Amino acid sequence: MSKAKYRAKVIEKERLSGDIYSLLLNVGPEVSEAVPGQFIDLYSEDKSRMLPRPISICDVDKEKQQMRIVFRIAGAGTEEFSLKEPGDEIDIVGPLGNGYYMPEADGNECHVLLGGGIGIPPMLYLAKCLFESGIPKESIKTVLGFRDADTFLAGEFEKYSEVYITSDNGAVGIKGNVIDGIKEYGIKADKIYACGPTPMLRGIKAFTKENGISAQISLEERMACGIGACLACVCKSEEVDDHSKVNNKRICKDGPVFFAEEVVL
Amino acid sequence: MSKAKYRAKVIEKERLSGDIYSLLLNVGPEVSEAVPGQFIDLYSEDKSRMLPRPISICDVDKEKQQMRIVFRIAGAGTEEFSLKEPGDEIDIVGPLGNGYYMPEADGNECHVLLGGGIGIPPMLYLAKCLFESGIPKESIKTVLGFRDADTFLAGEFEKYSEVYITSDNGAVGIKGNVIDGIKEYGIKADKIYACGPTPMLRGIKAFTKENGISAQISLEERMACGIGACLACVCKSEEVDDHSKVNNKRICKDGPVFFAEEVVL
Amino acid sequence: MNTSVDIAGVVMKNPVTVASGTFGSGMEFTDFVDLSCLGAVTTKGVANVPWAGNPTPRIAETPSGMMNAIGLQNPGVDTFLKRDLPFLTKFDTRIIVNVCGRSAEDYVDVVERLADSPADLLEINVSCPNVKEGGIAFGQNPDALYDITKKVKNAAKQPIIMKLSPNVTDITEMARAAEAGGADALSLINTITGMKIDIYKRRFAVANKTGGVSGPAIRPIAVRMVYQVAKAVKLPIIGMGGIATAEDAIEFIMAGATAVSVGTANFRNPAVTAEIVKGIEDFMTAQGIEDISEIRGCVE
Amino acid sequence: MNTSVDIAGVVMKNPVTVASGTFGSGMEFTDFVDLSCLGAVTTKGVANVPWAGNPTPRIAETPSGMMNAIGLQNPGVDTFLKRDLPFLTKFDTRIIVNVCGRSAEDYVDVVERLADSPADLLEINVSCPNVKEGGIAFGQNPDALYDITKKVKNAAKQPIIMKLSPNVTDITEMARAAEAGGADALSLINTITGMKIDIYKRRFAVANKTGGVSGPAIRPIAVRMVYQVAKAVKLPIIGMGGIATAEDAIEFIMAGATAVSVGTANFRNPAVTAEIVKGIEDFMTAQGIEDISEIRGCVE
Ligand SMILES: Cc1cc2nc3c(=O)[nH]c(=O)nc-3n(C[C@H](O)[C@H](O)[C@H](O)COP(=O)(O)OP(=O)(O)OC[C@H]3O[C@@H](n4cnc5c(N)ncnc54)[C@H](O)[C@@H]3O)c2cc1C
Ligand SMILES: Cc1cc2nc3c(=O)[nH]c(=O)nc-3n(C[C@H](O)[C@H](O)[C@H](O)COP(=O)(O)OP(=O)(O)OC[C@H]3O[C@@H](n4cnc5c(N)ncnc54)[C@H](O)[C@@H]3O)c2cc1C
Ligand SMILES: Cc1cc2nc3c(=O)[nH]c(=O)nc-3n(C[C@H](O)[C@H](O)[C@H](O)COP(=O)(O)O)c2cc1C
Ligand SMILES: Cc1cc2nc3c(=O)[nH]c(=O)nc-3n(C[C@H](O)[C@H](O)[C@H](O)COP(=O)(O)O)c2cc1C
Ligand code: FES
Ligand code: FES
Repeated sequence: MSKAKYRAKVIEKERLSGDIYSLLLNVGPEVSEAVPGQFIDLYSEDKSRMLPRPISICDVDKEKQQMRIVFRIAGAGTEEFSLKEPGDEIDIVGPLGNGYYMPEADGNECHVLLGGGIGIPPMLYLAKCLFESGIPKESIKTVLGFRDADTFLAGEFEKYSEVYITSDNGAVGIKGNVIDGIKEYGIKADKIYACGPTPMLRGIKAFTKENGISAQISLEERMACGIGACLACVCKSEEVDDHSKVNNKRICKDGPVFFAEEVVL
Repeated sequence: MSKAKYRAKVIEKERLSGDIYSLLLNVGPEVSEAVPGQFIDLYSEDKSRMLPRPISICDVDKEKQQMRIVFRIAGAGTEEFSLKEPGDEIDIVGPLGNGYYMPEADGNECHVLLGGGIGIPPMLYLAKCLFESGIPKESIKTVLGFRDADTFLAGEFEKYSEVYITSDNGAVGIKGNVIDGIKEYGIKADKIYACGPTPMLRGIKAFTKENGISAQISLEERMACGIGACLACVCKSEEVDDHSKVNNKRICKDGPVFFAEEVVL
Repeated sequence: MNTSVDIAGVVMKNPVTVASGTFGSGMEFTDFVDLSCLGAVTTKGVANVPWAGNPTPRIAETPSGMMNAIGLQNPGVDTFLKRDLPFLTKFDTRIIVNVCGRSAEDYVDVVERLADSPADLLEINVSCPNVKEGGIAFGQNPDALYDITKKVKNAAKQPIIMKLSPNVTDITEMARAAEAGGADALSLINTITGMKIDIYKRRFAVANKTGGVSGPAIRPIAVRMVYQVAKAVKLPIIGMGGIATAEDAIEFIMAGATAVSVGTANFRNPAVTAEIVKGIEDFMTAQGIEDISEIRGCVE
Repeated sequence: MNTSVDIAGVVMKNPVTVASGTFGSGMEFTDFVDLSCLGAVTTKGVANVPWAGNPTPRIAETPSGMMNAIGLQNPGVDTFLKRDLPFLTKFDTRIIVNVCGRSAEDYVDVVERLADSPADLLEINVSCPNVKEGGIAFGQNPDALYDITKKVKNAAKQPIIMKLSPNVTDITEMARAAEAGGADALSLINTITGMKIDIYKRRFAVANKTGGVSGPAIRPIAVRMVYQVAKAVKLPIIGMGGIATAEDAIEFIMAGATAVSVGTANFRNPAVTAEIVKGIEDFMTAQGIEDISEIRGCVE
């Protein structure tokens, strides 16, 4: 009984672009365990909405017990959260799931973070943790893929990493996706960490396999329990999974971050 | 299409006693038609609660387009309203229903207002209107029935009427109900106006019939549409009703105020 | 843009009507909605003689819905013909008269009395869970449904819509029985039988003990049944059950409904029907849909 | 105060268990709830061999509820016996094992393999709407239900609970068939078949097209069915469907349930079961109820 649902207080709210919002939350001591790639479950106040909304951890301040999330308004739940103001509260559970496996600090390897669209937020906390683990900034490279000129968070990555931008319509950075970015910017990756839409992750899985690069990718699926009990959120695994005894892994519990070779996309 | 649901702004909130709250609302021009005994429908923000909550009009300021309501927390809907703060908004429709039939100002008749429990609020606007119609204060007598010493609104009636108190446990005023009040305080009533729980109204119907006094009573029933369309809120009528063609009247549309002899309680 | 739909030869200018019993005969809602903007008005069920309905409380709120046991109170077809129908003809909208009865003869009686009236379509309620006789008894047995459909169809001048009950194991079996009996269209779903208990008073929340559950809570069940029925029969379907927004209405149309009825949502917002009509047009514009029929049954 | 209840000779210290499939085998919830405070833990359905379940998306939210089409993914009875059951025996709670299968033989196979296990009760899921074979096919036909009940009962060492589907015309007919077949107890309701369409993508919200609706939305329907079944048979009933608070649990008990299961509400609050246990005690204290059996079926 080490976990519980608790009320987090909103400290700051910011609209980052069109429909993308950032909330800074005062959370509990649970935050001290948070690793990059994990998520929290947020609950709606509205009783007609029964299920939690999973949102990735974008940043953490363990000392202040604060957590930041960045999300896009995708429906009624995220809209409700976007209307919160400093002082308001939100029920949350978490951190949940397994985050990115953190490498040894090794100055010779190049760590490339790939974030696509609303998959960008969790990469920020990852960039920060890699940087704080002693990896030099030049060895951390972030490629951010946007739809158009409506970018967000890009500036914040510069504290921890070199930043490269792509956009679907070419309005900012290179025209194309994050893999086009790696190629065109001539980035040599030893380890890849990614979060974004499934087609992008599929591309990354193929690209890293071809090039023998280790890749961790963060998956998304509709969730109910968020803790591994209901089997709503499975993805296909290459091998029979030890828990399920079939080729299914639970994204909420076994993931959301997997090594690319573990899963079928 | 003269009516619509609209958002009213909360101007003032006051807790009158234990679980009884008063809200002053900025409403629309619709308020100019409001007569005592009418009600408004309030809508919950929570999508799981589909039905409006009917609440009587307690007071109206036509010039300022303000309306006051006083209610007891009876469940989730009224609890939600009790949490509103100045500046917050509530969706409402109304005024709805038929209020008290206003008498000619006639200094010789004694108008007795009987309010029991949460039936008290609508009597305040009635007392005010009777008083402002030119009836002298001595000819307007209000008997308020409370459960115990936890009284509310009593002082406000003194502007417009003579006030008498009863309570179920005798903690304030005469021990007993409002009819005991009339009898023990020796009030001679020519016209009676009442709102309160059904047993009280039943007693008033019997008492006024016996004594040949004209009585208007305000009834309550669970409502859905609030405008006379769904037939949820009927009461039994003595005669076949012209609209329903059976012995049923719609409380929301034909009432909530009826002459006691019209209805079967 | 064409939003008009055809139900058994009767053209509605848009697919939106109201669910019987939630809108009276339209009169009370004219304060909030211009009835002429609706595809049709569907009236409260009418019987051959006045019905008093059930004791109160007749309704209770439930999560994202409500329960009702009105018991089909109605003023009878005479008053309806003299008062309600003439009122409705003043508006530029189709009139669907919902018909109830305790026996096959009752239904036939009402249908015959409506023959020369301005009613465009007759919706036969064989699915009300709140009355002892008639109602749902016809709607839960395919043979009984076939029989009553045949009898009503023979007596009716207007096309008949059989209104199906969701309180069945297999809704397609009922739909096929109605089709075989000669129904011109189907409407579904009526309410689902439910119960609520006041645990502090240890009493039923509605006097009738059980009531029919309606509202958004039942929408997924209604959408499923409309989809199943649309695959099973060729008749046009009026879909309903928890429609509260234009999106909900479109969901039913995509599941296979030709028209839709809005019921319980009228209680949360008395102007909701007009907003839904407008919302459907906006959706069609945004999605480049020329004719509403393009999206009917479009999920596969 | 006595909150304990007896289901076919198995005493639960309080009437609260969890609804199969919403709680895994309890393991994941131990972070949030002390399993020893529950009357029983009911496990996810287990088959004779591992099942992969349905494609994703497997769930969708609905008004005051959700839809699921997990498709009974499970690791099979071998793993279950080796891993899940030994884990559960560490807690001071009863163990109800939910059993699924594609054929009568499958069910019998699982039940036999569980014979000497620490399972206290077996809940036979003949009402899952999300699998093509087995499941609901047994639960919508009284003769099929009678047969499977009889076969399972003959093979089982533990008392058997038949879990009924609400997707039927007359739930009492099914309850009587299960009783006649030898069921020791009944549980109801399983989910109600529903459908949701993403109108922008013109696709079904869950890959299986249909899913089972659960949560508060269906509570009034569940309460009604528990009430009807309690009047129709003598078996103890485990009631479920939308229970999210102690008040909801008491509503089912007053309708006639002996015990209650909490399902979807676990997703809104992972500690809700413990809160419901506590809330029932508080209610009993406030209302001067000495023994929970005093209020069982107390509405009339
Ligand atoms: C592990 C994980 C991390 C995520 N991190 C972020 C993030 O950092 N920022 C962000 O903007 N979004 C993130 N998402 C997506 C986010 O959960 C959905 O956008 C959100 O739940 C939508 O809720 P809604 O009420 O606004 O939309 P609605 O469409 O009303 O939601 C209805 C239901 O569907 C579920 N749902 C809808 N869309 C998604 C989706 N894309 N993924 C999963 N469930 C969904 C909701 O949780 C809810 O139960 C993440 C999803 C997962 C699984
Ligand atoms: C014409 C009229 C005037 C009223 N005026 C007042 C007033 O001035 N002050 C006040 O405190 N109360 C008044 N009431 C009662 C008030 O409507 C209910 O207390 C309120 O609706 C309870 O809502 P809830 O969500 O808090 O309770 P819940 O029990 O959660 O409500 C559930 C449902 O039942 C209905 N309901 C519950 N109790 C009642 C009731 N007693 N009467 C009608 N419907 C009910 C609600 O409207 C809602 O639809 C009035 C009722 C009527 C019919
Ligand atoms: C208060 C009320 C009264 C109803 N009366 C009738 C009726 O007279 N005849 C009928 O066929 N259906 C009646 N119904 C059922 C509705 O027409 C509709 O089938 C059902 O409510 C589902 O739609 P909804 O969820 O939009 O309300 C009634 C429903 C409600 C809520
Ligand atoms: C995600 C999910 C999975 C379920 N899996 C099973 C199952 O394996 N076996 C079963 O008998 N019922 C299963 N059910 C049905 C529940 O046990 C329960 O009967 C139903 O959800 C109603 O209860 P609720 O409204 O409290 O959730 C499942 C329900 C859900 C929501
Ligand atoms: S959401 Fe329940 S197992 Fe992942
Ligand atoms: S509440 Fe609908 S008629 Fe009165």
